[in-house]
Amino acid sequence: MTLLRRQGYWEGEFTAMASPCAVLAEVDTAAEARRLLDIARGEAQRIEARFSRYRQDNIVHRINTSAGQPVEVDDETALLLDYADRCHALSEGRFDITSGVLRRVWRFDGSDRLPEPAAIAALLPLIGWDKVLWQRPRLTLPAGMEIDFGGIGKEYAVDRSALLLQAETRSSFLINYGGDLFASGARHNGRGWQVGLDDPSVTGQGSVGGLEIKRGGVATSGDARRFLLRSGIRYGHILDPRTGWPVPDAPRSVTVVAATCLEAGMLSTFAMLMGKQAETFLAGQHVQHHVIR
Amino acid sequence: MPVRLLIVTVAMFGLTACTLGPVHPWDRDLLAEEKMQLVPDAVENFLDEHIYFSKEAASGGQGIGGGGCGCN
Amino acid sequence: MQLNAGTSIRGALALATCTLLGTSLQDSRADASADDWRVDGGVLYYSEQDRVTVVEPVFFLRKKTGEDRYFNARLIFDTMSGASANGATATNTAQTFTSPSGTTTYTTPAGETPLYKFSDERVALALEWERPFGRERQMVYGINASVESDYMSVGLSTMLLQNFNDKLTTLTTGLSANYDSVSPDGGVPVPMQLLSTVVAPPPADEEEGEDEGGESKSTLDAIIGVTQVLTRRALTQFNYSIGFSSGYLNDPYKVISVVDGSTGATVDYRFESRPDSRLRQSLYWKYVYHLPRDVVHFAYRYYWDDWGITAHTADLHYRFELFGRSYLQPHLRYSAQTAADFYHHSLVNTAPVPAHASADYRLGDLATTTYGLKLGLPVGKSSEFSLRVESMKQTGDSYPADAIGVQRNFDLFPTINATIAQITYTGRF
Amino acid sequence: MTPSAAHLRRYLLFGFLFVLPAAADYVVPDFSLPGRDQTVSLGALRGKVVYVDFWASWCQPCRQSFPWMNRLQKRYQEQGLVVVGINLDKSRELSDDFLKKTPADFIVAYDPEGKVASAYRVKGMPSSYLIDRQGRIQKTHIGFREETSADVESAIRALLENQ
Repeated sequence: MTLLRRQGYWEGEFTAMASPCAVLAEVDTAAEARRLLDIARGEAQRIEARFSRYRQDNIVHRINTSAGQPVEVDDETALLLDYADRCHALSEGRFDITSGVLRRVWRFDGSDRLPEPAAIAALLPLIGWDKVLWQRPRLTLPAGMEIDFGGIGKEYAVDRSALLLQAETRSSFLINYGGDLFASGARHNGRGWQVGLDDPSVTGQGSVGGLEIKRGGVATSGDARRFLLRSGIRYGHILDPRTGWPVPDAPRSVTVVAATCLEAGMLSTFAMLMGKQAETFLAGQHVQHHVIR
Repeated sequence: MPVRLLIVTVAMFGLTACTLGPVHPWDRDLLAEEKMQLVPDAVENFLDEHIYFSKEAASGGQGIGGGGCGCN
Repeated sequence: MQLNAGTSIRGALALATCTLLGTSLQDSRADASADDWRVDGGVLYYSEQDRVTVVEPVFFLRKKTGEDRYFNARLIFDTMSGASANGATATNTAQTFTSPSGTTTYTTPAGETPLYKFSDERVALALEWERPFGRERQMVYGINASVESDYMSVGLSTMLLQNFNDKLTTLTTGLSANYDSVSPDGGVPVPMQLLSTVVAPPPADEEEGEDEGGESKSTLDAIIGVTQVLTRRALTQFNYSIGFSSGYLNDPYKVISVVDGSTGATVDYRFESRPDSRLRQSLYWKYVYHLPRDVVHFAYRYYWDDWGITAHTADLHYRFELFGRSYLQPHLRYSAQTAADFYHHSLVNTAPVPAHASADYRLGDLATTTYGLKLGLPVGKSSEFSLRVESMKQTGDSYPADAIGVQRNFDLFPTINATIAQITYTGRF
Repeated sequence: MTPSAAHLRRYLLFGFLFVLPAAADYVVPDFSLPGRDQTVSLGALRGKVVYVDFWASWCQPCRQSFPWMNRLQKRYQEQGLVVVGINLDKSRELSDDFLKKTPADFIVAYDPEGKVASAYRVKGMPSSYLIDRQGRIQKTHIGFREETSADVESAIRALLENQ
């Protein structure tokens, strides 16, 4: 965890959820900045510990190894499940937290090794939020199925950290967990926070234009390096849970600005899942967005 | 109850009957103050009760409980 | 909602996000509200002129553990040292006293009221839990324990507070039970036994130690009271309480002089004896009035018991508000009690021996007058420091009509003058 | 029974018989009170979901409810929620001191004589009234508790959802 003095603000960095995380705060003292950084880091690590599917000691693991038996979940998990359920309905089944099993067959390493259609077909019976029995607070997952909060976790952590920091300080701050951001308000000079948009072709090295945000969430879906190329067709890594195949003609990346990071994240993910109609979908949502194809 | 006691009781009630108009919840600003509580200083009240419990024969009245002592 | 490209789902998504973030925020982060803790630390210094001195540090804790839910803890340390009247009266000769087991003796010069020296430490702890039951009812459960070298006490109490009329009227009912056991050093005296007949035990018993077992008593107390808000500026409380104690109620260290019927000279002593039960009752009334800035607390108690004691007690605090949150608070207290039926300053050697007799001045006709002043000063935003100094005087009938011969030359009810000083720090955070 | 005690007994009895009218579809009396910068009238807020909260500087639970009401106002502002905190302190100075320490990010109105509080039959401090877009009381609540504030919020969301 490091703390650096920047032009008019402090920038604290740490790693969580397998991504670089930063908290930029317009506070006067290093002590205050460190305090806010600790709160944000604590929340990010709390959420990672509770909802990451890579760990054996949390509720997600218990659910994924429940072998068809009902599991009683706590309030926070129930709220996340309600949210996933709502997003599943709003996206007509395109956003589905049970689609994680498809990674057993798909490797997006830029090669041309597409999985066998039969292997994909074999996984389809294990995918489908509608196959899950969710009666709060009990969740019954058919044996062999898995859930993954990957599509919600990071944005949820950003918004949660933002709410905690807002209760602690009235000065402006920017939270950035691996590209998912939240800005709490205009800076002292009245301007917003400058946010660079990753150029998907050279992710991490260059940006393709900036964005100034005073208050709200920013999230980006899509990762240019994860794709497959076979006989001239580019297969993006966004998979349609209903077919098990990548969404045809999905953009390389979609960035959305909304009131919260969660909303921005969901809208950008929905847009990617709409493939060809991503731009039309986003136009209908009246949100500031940026699509790169 | 000895007659003298009855007079004392009536006097007390007489005193309290003067203005019994309803006191609205929003009229309880003064009553909410710390110094208006029946026992504003618990420490002083406890220590006084301990002194007079061990220095007089009469005791109690305000509350109950509390450890006895072989105070002599 | 048909998700063709154009439909806006932004509103529904926003609401779903609020649901997720809104309630989840409250669940995981309790609102840190101020004033959850109140801590009172205080020390009492009570000192009687050439008699007992008590230094009593106390530590009170009150923590809010939820809506109308509190945990209270009281830790009390008591160090007593000095001398205490043993009940015998002054007389024209030197006087020597032996402890019940005959192992210790002390002497008093002629003309002086006999006192025995002692020192003791006491530790007491009381814990209380306050729980709401709906908006109108509150229950309080308490346990307490107190230990000193020759005395041990444990007890529990419960109190019910029921509100009526939007909390204008509160009915309080309470019950408490205490079990005390006393194991006096020097042994438990045989009530009414003449000291002259106490035989010193053979040395062999020496090392086995002084203490020959002890006695116990139990007490049940009940109280019922009404608190009534009268006006925006005044509230009053009226309690009736009744208490019954049974078991060993004597004071093992107290004796009563036996005098010659004609000369009045002290010829012997008897260990005191009190009944083995006592039924106490009291009516207590308190009135609190808020002047434009100052506040008056007035309390009156009428006490009576089946030992024949009645007492009127009046207590007045007037709190002058000074600048800011500081205040000056004069205090006046007067209490007059009548003697217990079995109280005698002395017994006549030829008279039949009564079943019970005690010369403990605290059971006699006694008037206590206390006046003092307290100064309160604010500390920081919500804490306070206070200093209180008071003077207490206890007087009785020094020259009773029934004094015989030489007794008339001596003060049979010496006046007690005591100083009370207390500093307290109250912290809220 | 001395005369005063009889008076006390009748007064106690009176306390029992009093019942607040059924909460639902009881059209709330309109009010117009001085605010921090402009008059606050309930009629003008018709069409919005209004959360009226009676508070005072000396009331401890009121202090704890402010952060929560601030969050409510910020969160549901666009969906059409208006939080109105009606102060019942006798002097404006007391409420100003309170607001310096515990800021209110919502509308504050002043009712020093408690006229509106009487019209609403306020029974305890704080008291809150959830009024739907048609001006009808949907929920009343006395006191503030962390646990119950969650279901007050879901009631608000329900009212906000149906246009």
